[in-house]
Amino acid sequence: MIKVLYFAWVRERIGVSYEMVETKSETIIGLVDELRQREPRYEIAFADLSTLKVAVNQELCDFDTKLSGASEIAFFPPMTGG
Amino acid sequence: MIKVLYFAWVRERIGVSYEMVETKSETIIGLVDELRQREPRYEIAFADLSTLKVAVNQELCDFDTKLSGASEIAFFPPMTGG
Amino acid sequence: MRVSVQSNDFDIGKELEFLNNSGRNNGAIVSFQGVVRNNSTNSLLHMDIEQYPGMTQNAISNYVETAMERWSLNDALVIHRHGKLFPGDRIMMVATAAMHRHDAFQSAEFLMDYLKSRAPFWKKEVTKDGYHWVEPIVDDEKALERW
Amino acid sequence: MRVSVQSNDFDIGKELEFLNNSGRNNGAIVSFQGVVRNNSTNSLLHMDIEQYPGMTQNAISNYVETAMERWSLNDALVIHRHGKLFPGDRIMMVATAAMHRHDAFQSAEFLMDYLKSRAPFWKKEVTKDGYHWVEPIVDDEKALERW
Repeated sequence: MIKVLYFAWVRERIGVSYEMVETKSETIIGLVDELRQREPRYEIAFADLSTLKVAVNQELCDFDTKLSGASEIAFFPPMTGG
Repeated sequence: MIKVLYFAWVRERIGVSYEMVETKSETIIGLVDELRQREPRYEIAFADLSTLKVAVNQELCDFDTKLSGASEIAFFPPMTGG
Repeated sequence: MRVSVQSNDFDIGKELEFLNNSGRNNGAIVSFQGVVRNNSTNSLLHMDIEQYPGMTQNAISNYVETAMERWSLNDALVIHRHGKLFPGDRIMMVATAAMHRHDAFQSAEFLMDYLKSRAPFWKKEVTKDGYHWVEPIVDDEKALERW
Repeated sequence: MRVSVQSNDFDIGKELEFLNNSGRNNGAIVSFQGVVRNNSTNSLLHMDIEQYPGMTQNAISNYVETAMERWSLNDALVIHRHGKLFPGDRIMMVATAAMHRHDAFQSAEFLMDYLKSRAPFWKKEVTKDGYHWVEPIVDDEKALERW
């Protein structure tokens, strides 16, 4: 089980701020494809990955990063801090 | 009569912070040459013009600037503000 | 160094005083203060700043450590607020203390560029007609290229 | 804009508060604070800062006006002290307020570079063995070339 978090409009489109996910995927992009096939709200949230960022264990990474060792994954739009 | 001011080590070498000077020179460099011939303390203060700056009427300028219209001239080393 | 992610306001004067009195031979202290601007139609009611709580503190600390390694700094400070903020409110501050001004300026700009695009905060602008998430600015992403 | 040449200390927190509350739509406020550093042998008793009283205010005002024309600034402030200052004392501050951080940072750096080499101040360092006039730094003069 991996904890998956969503922030900003990703959280709004998916409707929860986090959830526990069981996955057989080996990479983040595989997990995204699994989620997309679950329900339309995921399909909508993950429609365009170029507008999204992802962090594994609270560190920014790429969508082709492997899931081994991942206990927490977060999806969110580009940051707008400062 | 022109008011001539000296700052920092120029003031210390010449021994006064300002004085009124009567000059026939047409340029600042001419005035400097006049002063140099007056007394050794001026010769020492003006020994190396590359280490000096000059302002006419409180604006920085070059040593070949004309004196017409000048009511106040100041000689000083490079500034070290900030 | 100190990094604080907080909802309450801060006193930039006290923070700068504290930084200057931290006992090093500071010659230059640079600060940046971000303030909530109104939008182009002056209709902003307030802003909501969302964060990723587990990640924010660590991510910012990493950028501050990078800055302290890359420039000759005596100390550095980042405070970033989250939650509901009104036009004119302080959002965040960065301060850097160094012997020389170049290090203080460069590191403060570096930290700002990274905080803008790499610290996990998201700004929502609320008006009477609804709200929208602030779009990232292309120039902010480009600004990272110079470091 | 405001330019003040003074012997007394200033409160950077109050100055930044005042700048931010000056009624414009500020998004970014950058400040620089110069502090009296000790010398390399830690023997500095105090510093004496001499100025050219008639010229200082006007010269600084001209540089501030140039900055306000060159960058998109809402406001700018320069305070520079003269007289006897001790290690750790604040010497001067620059603050710039703008909608965007790039303008605030660039103009503050510009003002600092000009204040260092073009504002009529001269620093004297006093130790128990005597005193010497601070030499201008070649890099400070070079720093002007980028503007």
